[in-house]
Amino acid sequence: MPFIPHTEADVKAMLETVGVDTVEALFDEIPAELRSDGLNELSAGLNEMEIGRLMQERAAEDGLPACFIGAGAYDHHVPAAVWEIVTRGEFYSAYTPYQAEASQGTLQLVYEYQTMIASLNGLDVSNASLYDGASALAEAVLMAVRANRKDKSRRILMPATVHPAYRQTVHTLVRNQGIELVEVPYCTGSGSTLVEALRRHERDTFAALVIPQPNFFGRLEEVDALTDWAHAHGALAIAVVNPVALALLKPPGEWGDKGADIACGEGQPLGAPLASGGPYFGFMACKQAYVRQMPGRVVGKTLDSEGRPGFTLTLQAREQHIRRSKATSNICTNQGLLAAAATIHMALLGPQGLERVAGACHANTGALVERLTQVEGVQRVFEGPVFHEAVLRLPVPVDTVIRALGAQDVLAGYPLAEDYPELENCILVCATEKHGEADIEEYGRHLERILDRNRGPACTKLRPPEGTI
Amino acid sequence: MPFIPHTEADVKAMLETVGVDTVEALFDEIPAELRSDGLNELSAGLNEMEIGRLMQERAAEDGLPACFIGAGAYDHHVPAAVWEIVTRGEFYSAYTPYQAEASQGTLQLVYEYQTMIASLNGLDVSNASLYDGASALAEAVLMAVRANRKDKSRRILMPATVHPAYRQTVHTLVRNQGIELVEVPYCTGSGSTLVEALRRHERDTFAALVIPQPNFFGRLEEVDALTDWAHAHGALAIAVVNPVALALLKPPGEWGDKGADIACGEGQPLGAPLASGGPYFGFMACKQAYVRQMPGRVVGKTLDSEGRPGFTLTLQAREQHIRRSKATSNICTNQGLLAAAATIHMALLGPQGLERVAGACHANTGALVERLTQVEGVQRVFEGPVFHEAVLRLPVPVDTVIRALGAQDVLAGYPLAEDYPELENCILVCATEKHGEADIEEYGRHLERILDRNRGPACTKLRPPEGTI
Amino acid sequence: MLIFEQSQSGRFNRAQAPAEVPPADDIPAHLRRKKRPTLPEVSELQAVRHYTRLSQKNFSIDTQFYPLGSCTMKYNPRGANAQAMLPGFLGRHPHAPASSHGQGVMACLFELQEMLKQVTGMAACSLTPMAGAQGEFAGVAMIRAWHDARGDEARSEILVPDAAHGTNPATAVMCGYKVREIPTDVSGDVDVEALREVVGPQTAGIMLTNPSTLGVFDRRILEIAKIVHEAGGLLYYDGANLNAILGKVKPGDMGFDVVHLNVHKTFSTPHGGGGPGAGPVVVSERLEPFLPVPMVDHDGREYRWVTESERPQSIGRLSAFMGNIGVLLRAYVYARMLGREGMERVAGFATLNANYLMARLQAEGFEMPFPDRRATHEFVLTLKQEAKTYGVSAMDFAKRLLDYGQHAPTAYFPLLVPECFLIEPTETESRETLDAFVAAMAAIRDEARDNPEIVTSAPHTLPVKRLDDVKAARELNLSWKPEPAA
Amino acid sequence: MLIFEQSQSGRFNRAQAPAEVPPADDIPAHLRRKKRPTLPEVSELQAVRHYTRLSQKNFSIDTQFYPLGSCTMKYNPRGANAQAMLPGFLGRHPHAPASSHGQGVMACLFELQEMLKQVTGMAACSLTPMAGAQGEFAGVAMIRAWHDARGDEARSEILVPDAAHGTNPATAVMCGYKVREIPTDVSGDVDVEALREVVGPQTAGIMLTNPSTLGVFDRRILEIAKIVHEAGGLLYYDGANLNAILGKVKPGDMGFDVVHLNVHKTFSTPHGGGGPGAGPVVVSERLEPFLPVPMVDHDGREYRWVTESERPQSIGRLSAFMGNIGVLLRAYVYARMLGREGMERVAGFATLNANYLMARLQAEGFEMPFPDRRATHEFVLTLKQEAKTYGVSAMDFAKRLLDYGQHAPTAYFPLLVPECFLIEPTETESRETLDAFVAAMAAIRDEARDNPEIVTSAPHTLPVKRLDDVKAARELNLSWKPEPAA
Ligand SMILES: Cc1ncc(COP(=O)(O)O)c(C=O)c1O
Ligand SMILES: Cc1ncc(COP(=O)(O)O)c(C=O)c1O
Repeated sequence: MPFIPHTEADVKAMLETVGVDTVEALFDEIPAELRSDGLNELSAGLNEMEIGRLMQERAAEDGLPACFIGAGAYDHHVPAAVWEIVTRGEFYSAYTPYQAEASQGTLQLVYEYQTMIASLNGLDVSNASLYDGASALAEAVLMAVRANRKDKSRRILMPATVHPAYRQTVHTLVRNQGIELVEVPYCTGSGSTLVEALRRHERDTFAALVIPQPNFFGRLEEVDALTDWAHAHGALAIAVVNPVALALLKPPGEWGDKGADIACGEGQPLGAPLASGGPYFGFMACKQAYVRQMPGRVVGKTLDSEGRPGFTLTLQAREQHIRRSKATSNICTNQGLLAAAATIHMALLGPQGLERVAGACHANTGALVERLTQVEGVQRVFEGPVFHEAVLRLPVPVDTVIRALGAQDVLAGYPLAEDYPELENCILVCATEKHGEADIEEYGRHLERILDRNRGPACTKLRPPEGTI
Repeated sequence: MPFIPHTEADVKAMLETVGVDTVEALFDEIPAELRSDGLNELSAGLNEMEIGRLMQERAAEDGLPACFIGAGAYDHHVPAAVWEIVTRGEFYSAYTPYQAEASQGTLQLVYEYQTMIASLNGLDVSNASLYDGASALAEAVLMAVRANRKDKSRRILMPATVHPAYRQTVHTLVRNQGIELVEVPYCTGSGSTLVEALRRHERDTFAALVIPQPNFFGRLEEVDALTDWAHAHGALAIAVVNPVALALLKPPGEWGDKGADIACGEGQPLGAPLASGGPYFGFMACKQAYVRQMPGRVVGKTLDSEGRPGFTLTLQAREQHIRRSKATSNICTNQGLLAAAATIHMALLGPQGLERVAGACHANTGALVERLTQVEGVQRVFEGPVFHEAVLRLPVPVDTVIRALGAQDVLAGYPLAEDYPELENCILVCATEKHGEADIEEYGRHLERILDRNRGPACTKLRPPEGTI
Repeated sequence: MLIFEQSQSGRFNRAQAPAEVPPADDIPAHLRRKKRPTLPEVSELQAVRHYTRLSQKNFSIDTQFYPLGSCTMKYNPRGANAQAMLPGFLGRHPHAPASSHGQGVMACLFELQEMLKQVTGMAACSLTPMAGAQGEFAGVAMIRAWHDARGDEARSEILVPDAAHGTNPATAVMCGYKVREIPTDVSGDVDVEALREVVGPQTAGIMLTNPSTLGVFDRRILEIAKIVHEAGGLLYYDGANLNAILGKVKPGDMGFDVVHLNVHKTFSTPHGGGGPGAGPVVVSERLEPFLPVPMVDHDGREYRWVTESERPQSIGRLSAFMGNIGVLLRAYVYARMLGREGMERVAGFATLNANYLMARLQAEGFEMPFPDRRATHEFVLTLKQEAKTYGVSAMDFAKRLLDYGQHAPTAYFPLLVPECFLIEPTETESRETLDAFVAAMAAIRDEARDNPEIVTSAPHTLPVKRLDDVKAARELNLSWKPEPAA
Repeated sequence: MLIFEQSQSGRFNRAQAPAEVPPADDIPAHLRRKKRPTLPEVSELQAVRHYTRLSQKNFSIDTQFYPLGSCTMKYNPRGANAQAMLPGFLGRHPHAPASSHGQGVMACLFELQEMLKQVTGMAACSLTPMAGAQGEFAGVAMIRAWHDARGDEARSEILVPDAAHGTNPATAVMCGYKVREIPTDVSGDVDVEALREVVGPQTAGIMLTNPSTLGVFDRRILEIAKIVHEAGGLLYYDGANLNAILGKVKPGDMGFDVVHLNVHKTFSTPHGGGGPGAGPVVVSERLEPFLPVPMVDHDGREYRWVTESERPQSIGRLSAFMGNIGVLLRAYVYARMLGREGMERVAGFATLNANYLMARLQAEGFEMPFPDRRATHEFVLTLKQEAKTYGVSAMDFAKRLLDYGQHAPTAYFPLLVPECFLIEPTETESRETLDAFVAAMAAIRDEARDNPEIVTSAPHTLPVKRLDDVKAARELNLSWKPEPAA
C-alpha cells in the first residue's frame, strides 16, 4: 500500500511504546457495532505505472479540439514557466500560511497578487482569492448587503446579461439569507442593459446593481451610466469583469463619477488552464471603505522584530476561524495556487503583454465574426462593440451544427437557447489570441460545408447527414 | 526579441558608461571585411505560444506506439517525481559544481549517485557520469590501456555479442590512439561468447577483454569464466552491463575469482525517457586501485572549516581543466542531470523495487517469446537464459513485418541482418515491466494476421499486402 | 524585494506576447482604459528568478514535517499531479460536448463519486463543492431544502459543538440559521445531556465531526444521532477528519444524513498554499434529490451531466461550471492508487502515528487535556503548565519549532483548550520524523526553562524574525504603491 | 543527511514497484545476484523531501546571477523545457521507424542543422556530438581523416594557444596528436610571430576560439588562418564563445574549416548541474564527407537518417544512437523563438553587458590585464593587486561573492593571468543585476582592506563553510558505506 513508510519493525516498536498489541486495538473506543468490515467494494490498488496508463488513455479520449467556446472560460496561452513554478513543492504542498515566518514565499506572492488585482480593477484593495467567478459574485452580493449603509434593502438588481450560471450560483448561495435577485431585462437590439430598463425600479430600494463588462453576450455595457444610476439610487455598484479585457477596458474603479464599489470576476483567463472548468479562482477588489466587509483571506505588509518588512495574514477578525458565526463568509480554503499562477502569469506578461493579449483577442474575435457571417444565412444578432465573443444566429438548429463540427474536432460555440429561449438557433462564439487566421478559416469552411449540406434541395427539414455525425 | 531585458533607457545609459555611441561600436575591433550582414536566412522569431503549437503538432506526429524494441534503450516506467524534481531550476539551471559551497545540492546528489552505482556494480568507486553507454565503453577501453600494468598492449578483445553501435563508437573514439579492437566471434548455437573462442588468442597479449552482460542478443554470458580467462592472460576485464539487470544478476565486482576491473554501461534504464536516444548517461565503476585512471568528474566527501561534512569535486588532477593534454579524457560537461534523475529514480524504487522491475522485465520477456513463438513459423534462435530481449527468426523478411506492425502502432523489434548478416530474417524483441499480457497478446495477434496474409497460397514470394503497408 | 521594485518602464517580455494588432478603435473611448495597470515590467528571467526564490521561503510537506492538526498534511503524490496535468485534461473546455470530448474525464469523476459513496457508506454524491466550507454549505442547504420540502419551516437552529471548526457556525449562518453551541464534557465528548436540553422543534440539524477536533472519537455518537433524529433534525458530518476512520467506521453507519469530504486532506490533493481544494458531498437517500448540480451519471451507454432540469429539487449550482475538477482528478488518482487495501490502512497508520507521538510526548512530560483517551489521527496537547511556569506560550513553542525545521502544529484551536497544540502527523510520516519532533519539543521545553528569551523571540533562522501582526492590522498595507516621483 | 542514512531495512515504496513475479529460476544460480545493492529504502515522501531540500542548496541561473566566464549562463527558457518534454518526444524509441514514427522530431533536427550552418557560415552539420569536448573530438578527428584521406600522414601536431580551454589540448591527444602551445602577445591576441615559427609540414591544424577565452577578439585572425592554411593545416573553431559574435561575424568567414557549437551555452540549453549538453559540428565543404553519423537529411519526400553506409569516409559514430536529442530540441525551440532579429541581438547585448560591467569595475578601481581592449561577451579581471596588498586571493573574492548572493565568475582561468576572474554576464541579465555585482565587488574590496578575515574565511551564509579540498583528495571518500554492525 503506497505512501506509508512503516516497516514491520517500526510497527512493533511503536505499538510497544503506545502499549497495545495491534493497530486495531487503537480503535477500541469506537462502539463495536459501528465498526465496518472494510471497504470491500473498492478495487485493488494500482501502482503509478498502471494508473498513469489509464489516465493517459482517458486524457487522450477527450482529445485536443480547436475550441471556439468561451462563455466564461477562455483558452489563452499560458507561459510554461507559470506551472513549472507553481507546482514546485514549496508552493504546491504548503498549507494556508498560518505560520507567517515560515510562509513568506506564499505571503509575499499574495501581496503582489493583491496589488495586481487591485490595480487592474482600479480599486484600492483585493483579497487573496475566492472559489470562482460565480461564487465571487455571490460573495460580492452578500458583501454589498452588509456594506450598504444607505439602504438596508436585501434586494439586488441583476441584469439578464450576467452569465446565466453566475446568476444561478448567486441564487443558490444567497437565497437562504432572504436576499432577492431582481432581473433586469436586456435590450434585444443591442444585447446590453439600458439605463431605461432600470427606470421602473426607480422607486424601489436596492442594495446593489450588478454590472457585467463585457456581458455574457460579449457586448460592452454602458458602465458609466449604470454605475451612476446605482449610486444615484442608493445602491452599490458591483462590477463583474473579465481580467484580460481590463487591459483594454476602463477599470471598474473609474466607472461613472465615483467608480464601482466592488469588482469581482473569474480569474481563469490569467494563467489557469481550461481544465473542464476548474480549479479556477474568483477575484474581488473594492474600495478601501469596504475592506472590513470583504470576505476571504487578506495579506498585509508589516515589520519583523528587527524592523525588516514581512508579510502576514491580516484582518482575520473578519474570518470564520476567529469570528465563527459572525464572519463575513464561511470561506476558508480558497484557490491560492491559482492566484499564485495568475501572479506569475501577469508578471511574465506585464502591462504591455496583457494589453497585446487583449488586443489580439479582440482582433481575432472580429475576424471570426466576419468570417462566419460570410457564410450564407449566418447573422450577427446584436449590434455594437464586443470583447472576446459574439452572438450569431444560424439558419439551422444549433445542436446539429455543434455535433457536426465536433466530429471534425472543432468546438463551435455555446448554444444560447436553453438560457435565453428567445435566442433560438443562436450561438455564442469566441476567439482568443490562440485562434489565428488559419483556425478561423478552418471553422468557416467546415461551417459552410455543414450548412450547405443541410440546405440541400431535397432537404427542407434538417436531418443529420449520414456517416459524419 | 525575447529574453533580453534592456529598455531603451538602459541601453543609452550603458553606452554612456562604456563611452561609445552605439552597440555596433563595441565590435570595432573586428576587421571590417569580416563583419557579416546579419542572419538573413533565418526566419522570424516565434513567441512561446507559436513554437508551442508547432512542437505539439510535431510531437503528436511521432505518436505513442507500443514499443517492443530494446537494443540498448528500454521503455521503463519513470516515477513522476523524478523529472518534477530534476527540472527544478536549482538542479536544471546550475553549472558544473565548481563552487562547492554553493552547489552542495548537486554535489551530495552525485556522491549518492556514486554510492548507488558502485554498489550496483559491486565495485569500489564510480565517477559522476559519462556521455552514454557506448562512449563509456570507449573510455573504459582507454582507461584499461592506461591502467594495465602487466601488459602494455594496445589491443582489446571485443566480443561480437557487444552492441554493434557500441563497437562502432569505441572504434571511432580509440582508433586515433592506435588501439586495436580484436573481434571475438560468438557461438551460433547459444548466441554467447565461449571461452573456447578466446583460446586462439592465448598467446597474444591484450590490455582488456570486454564482457557484455546481458549481451546484445539478450543472452547471459558465462561471466565468471570469461573474467577469469582475462585475468589469467594479463588482461583487465571490462564489464558492459544493464543496470536494471544488475538487480537480478551477479554484479561485475563478483565475477570470477577477482571480479571485473571496470564496469560500464548505459544508464538510461534508470529514469531516462527513451527520447529518441538521448540524453542518456554512461556510468562507470571500477576497483579502487584504478581510480586515478578513471575519466570524468568525481565527487568526494570532506569537511568544512568548522568540521561539518560537505562535498566537493575531487581528483581533479585527472581532468582536462587542470591536466590539459595529460588528462585521463577530454570530457568536461557530462550528463549530470540524467545521473541526478537516476539517483532519485533508484531512491524511489529502492533495492526491492528495482528487483521487482527486473523480475517483471524478465517474466514479460519470457511471456513475449512464448507468445510470439506460438505463431507459426516464428522460432527462437538462441538457446539459454536471456534478460530483457531475445532473438526470433521470422518466416518472412523482417522489414515487411516491421512496416506492417508499425502501421498498427506496434514497434516490432530491432532487425538484426544489417549488423549480423548471418541472422537474416531475425529480429530482436524486448519487453519491460510496462508490457503486460494484453500488450503482448496484441502483438501476437497482429503478427499472426500479418504472417498469415503473407503466407497465402497465391503468394509464394512475399509482397506487401495492399492498403495496410 | 517585491517584483514591482524590479520593474523598469518599457521592459517587455516578447516571448509571452502575441504580435501587436491595430488599436481596438471600434471600442468607444469612454469605455477604454487610459492608464496601464501596475503590473511589473520584468524579463522572463527576472520573473522566474523572483518566484523561484520566493518559493524557497516556504515550509511545505515536500520540505518539512508539517503536523498541522485538522489539516491532514500528508504526502501529495507527484504522480497525481502529473496525471491530472495531462494535455487532454488541461485543454478541455467545460462546455466541450460530453459525448465526443468528455468521456475520459467524466469516467474518472463518476468512479470517484462511487468510491466516495463507498468509503462513507452513503447513497449519492455530488463532487461540485469547491472546498470544505462549500461542502458544508451544500450540506446545510440540503438540510434546509429537506425541511422546506416537507413544509417544516419552523426549524431555525443548527447545533454546533463548541469544539467545531469555525466554518461550521459560519456556514449555518450563510444558510440562514441561528447557531446554538453545545458544550463538550470533561472527557472530550459532546455533552449529551446539554444536547438533550436544547434540541426541539426548532432544531434543523447538528453539525459534527467524529472524531472531533479534539482528536477523540465521540463514543456516544449513536445516542446523539437518535436524539437529533427524534427531534426531527438531521445530522451533518464534517468530513475533515475522515482520515481517522477510513475503512474503520462509516459516517453512514453512525447515522449521518450528509457528509462533506475534504479531498485536500483525506485524499491527499495538495493545499497549494491556500487552495484549491474540493469538498464533495455524499448523502443518504432522503437527501439525494437536493444534491447540488452538476453531477456525472452513466446511462448505460455513456457518461452524461445531471443538471437542474432533471433535479428540480436541487439546491442548485455552486459554481459556474463543475467545481475543481483538476483537484478531483488528483483525488481520483490517489484513491485508485491506494485501492481497497491501501484505503483500509490509512486510518490505522494515521492513528498509530498519532498515538505513538502522543505517548512519547507524554513520556517526555507534556500534558494532554484528555490523558485517558485514545488519540485518533490527531490529538491535543496543552502547554498551559509551560506557559505558567516559564512564561513561554504555545505561540512561542510554535515559532521556535520552525527553527528546528518543523512546521508548527495548529495552535490555539480548538478554542476550549488553553495554550493548545492540535497535532496531526498523518500516516505518511516515518517514525524517525516523529522522534525528531519529540526531540525538538523536549529541547524547546529545556530552552524555555534555561533560556526562555530564545523561545519567546523565535524564530531566529527564517527569512524574517517574528512578525508584528498587530501592526499589520492597525496600519493596513494591502498593496504596493509606486513611490511618488520625487 | 544522506539518503542512505534515512533508509530502513524493509521500507518499500509500493507505488513505484510492479507486482511481484515468481523468481527467475531459469537463470542459473552462478549468474544471479546474492546480496542486494546499497540502494536506500525510503518512502516516496522521504525521497521527494530529501531531493527537494538538496536542490535548495544549489546556486543556479533560476535563483542567482551566475557570471561564470566561458560558460554563457543565460536564461534557460522554461518553454523550451516544456516543449522538449512533450510525451510524443519523450516516448519515442531511437529505433522507431523514421517514416512512420519519427518525422516530427527529425523535422526539428533537420531545421536545427540548417540554422547552425547559417549562423556559422559553414556548409554541413552533424548534431551528434554530446558535449563541447566531443564536438572538439569530432572536429579534430575530421581534420585527421582529411589529412589521412590525402595520404598526408606526417602531420602529427595540433597547435593550441596557451589561453585555450583544457579540453582543446586533451582532445588533440585523444585524436593521437602532439600538442604545441602558442603564446599570447601582450595585447591578448595570439602571438602571430610565434605561430609562424612553429607551423610546418607536421602541423595538422590549430584549435582556436575567437574571441579567445581572454575575452578579446583576435584581430589578426585572417593572418592566422592564412599562415596555418599555407602550411597545410586546417583551422578548428571552438564555438564555446559563439555568443560573442552571433550575427556579427561568422567563423566560416574567418577561415575556419570546422566549428563545434556548445548549444548548452550559445543556445541556452540548461547545464543541469554538469550536463547534458550537445556539441554539434559544422564544417566547410571539404570536410563534409568526414562528418560523424548519423545526420538527418530530407529526400524531398521525408526526413531520413544518413548513416555510415552512405558516408564511407565518416569518422563514424560517437554514441549508441544520435546524441542528446532532448538537448537539441531545446536548442531548436530557443533558436526558433529568437529568429533572425533575436539571434542578431544576442551578441550585441551580451557585449554591451560585458563592456558595461568592465567599465564600471574599472571605474571602481579594479584592474584589467588588457585595459585597452574592448570586452567581448566576457572579460578578464585580475586581482593580483588586491592579493598582494591585502592578502586576499581571487578564490577569497569568489567565496565571498557567494555570501552576496552572486555566483562567482570563473577563477584562475585562463591560466596565464594571475589571480584572475573571467566574467561573462550574458545578454539576459539586467543592468540592475550588473550594478549589484559591481556593488558586491566594491564592498568585498573594502572588506579586504578593513577586515580581510571575513573575506578569507568566506563563505559564511551557505549550507557549509569553506570546504577542505586537500582533505578531499588525500583521504578519498567517494561513496558511502554502511556502518559496520556494532
Ligand atoms: C474540521 C474542519 N472542518 C472544515 C474545514 C473547512 O475546509 P476548507 O478549508 O476546505 O473550506 C476544515 C479545514 O480547514 C476543518 O479542519
Ligand atoms: C572555451 C571552451 N571550450 C570547450 C568547452 C568544453 O565544452 P563541454 O563542457 O561541453 O565539453 C568549454 C566548456 O566548458 C569551453 O568553455
